[in-house]
Amino acid sequence: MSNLLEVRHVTRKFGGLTANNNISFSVNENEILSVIGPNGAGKSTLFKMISSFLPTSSGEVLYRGERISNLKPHTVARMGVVRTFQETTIFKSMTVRESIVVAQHLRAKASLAGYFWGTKSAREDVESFGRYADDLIDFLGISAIRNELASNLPQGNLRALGLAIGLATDPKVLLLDEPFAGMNHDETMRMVQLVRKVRDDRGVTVLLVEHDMPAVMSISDRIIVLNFGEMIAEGTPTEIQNNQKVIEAYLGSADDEIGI
Amino acid sequence: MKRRHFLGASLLTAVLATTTSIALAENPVLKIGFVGVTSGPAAAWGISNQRSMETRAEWINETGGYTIGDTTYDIEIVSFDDQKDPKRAIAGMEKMAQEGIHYVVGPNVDDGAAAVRPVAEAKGIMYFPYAFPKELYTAPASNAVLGMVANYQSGPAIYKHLKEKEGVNTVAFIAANESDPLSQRDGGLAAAEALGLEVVSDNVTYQVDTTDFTPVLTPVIRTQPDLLVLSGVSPANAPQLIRSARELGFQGLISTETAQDATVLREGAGELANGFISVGGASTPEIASDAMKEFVERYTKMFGEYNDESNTKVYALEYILETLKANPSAIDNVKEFQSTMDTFEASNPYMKGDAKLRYVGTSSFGQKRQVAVPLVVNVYQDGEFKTLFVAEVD
Amino acid sequence: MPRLSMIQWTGLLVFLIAVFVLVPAYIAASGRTDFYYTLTSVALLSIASAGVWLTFYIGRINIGQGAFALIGAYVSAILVTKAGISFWLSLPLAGLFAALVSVLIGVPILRLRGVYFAMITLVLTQVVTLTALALPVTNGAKGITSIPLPGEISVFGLTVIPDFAGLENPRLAFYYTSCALMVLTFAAMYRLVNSRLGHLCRSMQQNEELASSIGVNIAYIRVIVFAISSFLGGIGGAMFGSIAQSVYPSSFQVTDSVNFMLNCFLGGLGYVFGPMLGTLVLYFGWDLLFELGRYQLLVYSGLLIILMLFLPNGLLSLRIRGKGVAGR
Amino acid sequence: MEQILANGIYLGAQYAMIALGLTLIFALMNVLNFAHGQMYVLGGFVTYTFYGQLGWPFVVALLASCVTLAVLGALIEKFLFAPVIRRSSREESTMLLAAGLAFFFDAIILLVFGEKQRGVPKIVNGVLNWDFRIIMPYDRILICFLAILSIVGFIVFMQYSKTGRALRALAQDRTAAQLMGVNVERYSMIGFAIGAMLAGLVGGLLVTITGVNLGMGGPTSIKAFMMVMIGGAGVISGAIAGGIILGFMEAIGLAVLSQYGDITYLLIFVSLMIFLAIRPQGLMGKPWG
Repeated sequence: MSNLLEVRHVTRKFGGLTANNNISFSVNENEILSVIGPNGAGKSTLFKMISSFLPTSSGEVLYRGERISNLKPHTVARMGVVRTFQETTIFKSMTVRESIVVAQHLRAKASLAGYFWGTKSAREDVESFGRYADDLIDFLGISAIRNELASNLPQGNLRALGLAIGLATDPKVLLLDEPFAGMNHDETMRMVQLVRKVRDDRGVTVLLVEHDMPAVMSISDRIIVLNFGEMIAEGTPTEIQNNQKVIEAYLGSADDEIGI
Repeated sequence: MKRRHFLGASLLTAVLATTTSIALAENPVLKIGFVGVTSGPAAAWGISNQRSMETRAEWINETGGYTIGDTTYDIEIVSFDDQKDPKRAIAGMEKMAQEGIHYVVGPNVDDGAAAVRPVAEAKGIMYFPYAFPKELYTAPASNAVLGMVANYQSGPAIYKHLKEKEGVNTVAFIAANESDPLSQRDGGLAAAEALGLEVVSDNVTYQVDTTDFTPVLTPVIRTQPDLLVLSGVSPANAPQLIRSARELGFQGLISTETAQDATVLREGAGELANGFISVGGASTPEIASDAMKEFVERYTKMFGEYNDESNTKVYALEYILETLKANPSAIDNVKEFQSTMDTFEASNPYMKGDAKLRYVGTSSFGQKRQVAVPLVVNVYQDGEFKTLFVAEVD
Repeated sequence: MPRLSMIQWTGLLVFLIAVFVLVPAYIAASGRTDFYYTLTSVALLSIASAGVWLTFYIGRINIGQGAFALIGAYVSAILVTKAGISFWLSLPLAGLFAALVSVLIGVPILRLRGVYFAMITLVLTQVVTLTALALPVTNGAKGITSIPLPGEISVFGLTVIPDFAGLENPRLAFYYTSCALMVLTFAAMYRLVNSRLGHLCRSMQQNEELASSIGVNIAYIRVIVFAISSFLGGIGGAMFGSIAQSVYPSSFQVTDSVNFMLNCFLGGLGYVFGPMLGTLVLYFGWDLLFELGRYQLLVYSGLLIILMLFLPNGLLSLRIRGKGVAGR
Repeated sequence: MEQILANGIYLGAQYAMIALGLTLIFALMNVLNFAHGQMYVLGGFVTYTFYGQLGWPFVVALLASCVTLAVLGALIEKFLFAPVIRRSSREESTMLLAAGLAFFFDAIILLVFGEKQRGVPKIVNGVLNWDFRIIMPYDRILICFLAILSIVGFIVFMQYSKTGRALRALAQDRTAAQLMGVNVERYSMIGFAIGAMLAGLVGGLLVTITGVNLGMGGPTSIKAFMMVMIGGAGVISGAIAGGIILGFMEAIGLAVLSQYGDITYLLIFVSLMIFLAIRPQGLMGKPWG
């Protein structure tokens, strides 16, 4: 187990408001790590900084010792750190399979001009994209919606599509943004299985932001807790459940946030 | 649903098409073209053109047609709206060639006139643009005939008159930031300098769409010129420029070398426009013949309101027809027309006295490629133009 | 990489025959030679519109194509008249120069989306017009006139393209040239849209954030696409300059930029061939309504509104869904 | 200096009014109304007809302009924009419709009112001349005052009336407004009518000074777009700020750069482009509208 991803003293300010203050933690290879916290704790901001969708105000994020913060999202993705979005962020008028084919951009060997002229490597790429997309669809068990337009999919499937798009890039680290939000118990359990499978079968390290406590507790190897932009706890699910600071933080917030 | 609408539209189209081209009397038809701008911001230029042609054509047809050689023709005006777009102007000229037309009035602006030149020369069309670039009329260009007096011809005459009679010593120019006005400014500038006038301001320009001229004019007025020249000013901008200048306390003279409309000046600037000097055709009572009066009357009856700009623009059609009358073989041969131009002379029906229609331009272009519109310099006074002086161009 | 189906091959063949054989034959038979210029215009304007369509394809409303057309027209005119180089060489150079300018401008402005991008491109058209008026090399307000017609190209003494000035009917030559350029443009567009770049454009059009999360360098692709778009604008403008044999600051204006955009809307933003059809209908429609005289604009705009009301997704949306050319 | 200030305020006030209507329509329906300038021209011609031709009192003519445009705006929204927005897959399609409308209005104006520049008698005579430091005709001062008054009236209306609040809710978030029980269709129509009415009002006001002609529409629309962009699309205060800024830019630019005449506007446009490239949402707009 080595340090794959390292968050070092990361701070983000919006005007006078501090969304993240001096956050430091690391993610081990092949681990499932969750970031939790009440609404407005700064989870999303942290996520955006790790994937370089947002620059840090100070501090840095390292991946295998290389800085990945304050770059461009596509550069970070190229290095193998890929984020997913909540369900509204999809390619609306593409089918599931088309979306997955497009998402394999990083696996392409031919140049853009090569595709235009239809070179040999471009043709091979296209073929391999198709094969890989079909594999992925089978792997995720979503062959029933293979040719559905994304905009026609129900919520649960959208989450699977988001995961598929993320996986299509061949990531080393996958950042999942609230993968269980709005799901019922059965759907959540299926998704939990799927995320585990992604980690186990594909060796992807998973970092996720989530509200759903039971799911987080059952899936995570370790948990990071944020409150008001500060990191207040870090540990295994059991440690977190018994952490006095965490309980206080959650008790101080709205009822629906309490899931412990 | 869709189909029904389309049917409705095409039905409307058909009806309109038939009503606009009501069959004329049994005379053969001679088509004369017009390619110019009749919609959009500069519509006033082209519409005064088109309407004067239509008025004259209907007048001719009503009185039995126009006899050229042994044949009496009815005159039909074929108009094409180029939307002040040189690309459309080319299409318009092609359309004219298609209709078998050899004589076209227009376009109204420099870029359009330059763009149609290749078509006109290839298809044997004589055209009468209202654009001033000299290369349009100088050899090897052969088919364009300037339809009015260019500002580099009228400018010197006006400035000279004002210098001698009104004691003008300093002059300021202002122009819209557009091809035609800027070129006219440069022409006027050269003329003023040649006369020994002191030019105190010549680089202030305004956007064509300006609605408030006070900030534009302030620095110009500060130079206190004796004469303020509105180079190539459009009829829409003229009253506002005059009004702003006067309101800023400008006491000197204001002039332009383009044709204006008295009603527009009255409505837009009221008595502030008094003393404004512009160039016109021949509608001032001092020189307008009965034919001109009848023309104005007919125009007003047809279109509800006369446009003084048409004074100048009535001439092009008259020149075409008179020249054809002088040499009937030119009717479908512009080479004949061109050779007739050198010697052509007829009496000018629109002016009192013995004024002549003839082609000029030798000194400006080296060949006769300009109609001899009388250079009538008007001064606006209380809702109408009065003749300041009349001159000729050679 | 889609192969063309039998039906598509047939369609292409019919189109080529129509453009290069039937139309000239019809014109020769009917004597409507004015159609040459009108159709040449349609071809050239549709090339420029195709560029605009491409920027729509990455989700940008482009009202600045007139600027690049004007740049192209000037570059070609200046090269031909002042440097004395062949028009045929100046044509690609005009496109390349327009593309170069678009890269310089595109880097900062392509981050903008929606109406913001639309507005900045609208202003761009005016900037280029005013620059052309102010610069000495463009000859300011007086424009560049008397541009010679395209000369001949010969390879090993064999004339590939004849000297236009020596031709009996340069209009026909311009028609063939423009149509050939149009066919090339749209073939390339079709290919591009159905290749990986096209797929990436589509992904960006639908969601730029997601596209960048899967590793697409969206800034790069935006600039590439904008450059291609402006290249096409420059080519169209240069050809027009050569036909009119003159270029003025007003040769392409804001109105033209707006028209290019409207051509795309009318044809349909989801279809590669939309801009071609849109241009044909909008431009040719105006000419066909010429008979209406003073009612021309009224009927034209009325029809436009009715079309929009019933086919808001463009003329090509009449086609059966799913068979759209761009592969909706 | 004082003159520049006075010119700036006068220009700014009239520009702000033009931009207000445009931004309101944009905020409510995300429609970039290309026909806004034509609506303004139409307003001018209505006032011209009633005040200049028929000799009615100016205020009545001005009201007639407002009513005509409001009714027209409501009809256009209900029968044209609303159905097209419903049926179209991309909302930019309304741009074609708006452009078609602009052409259509141009055609109507040409057929009905003719091609000439029109003007009306001055409403007040005389020129204020403060020691040659500020020269400003009284009618401009009056119109400027009326314009500011209308802007204030509009803001008060949007802040405190029930309709105004509903419109603001709608502008902020269509779906949320619908959930809150705002009748979205009805208020879209009202909003469009008010936007058109503002165009008619400013057209009627300005006809007394600048006159009116059919060519003013397109350029006016473009200027209004620019102001809206400076301030931030769809933001009322932004439109006012944008109008005033553009007014001052013109007043200052023309005064300072007059000897370089040809490039004043070039500079204004270029600086506008640079400004937008750096701050795309304008002064007060939400990022990405």
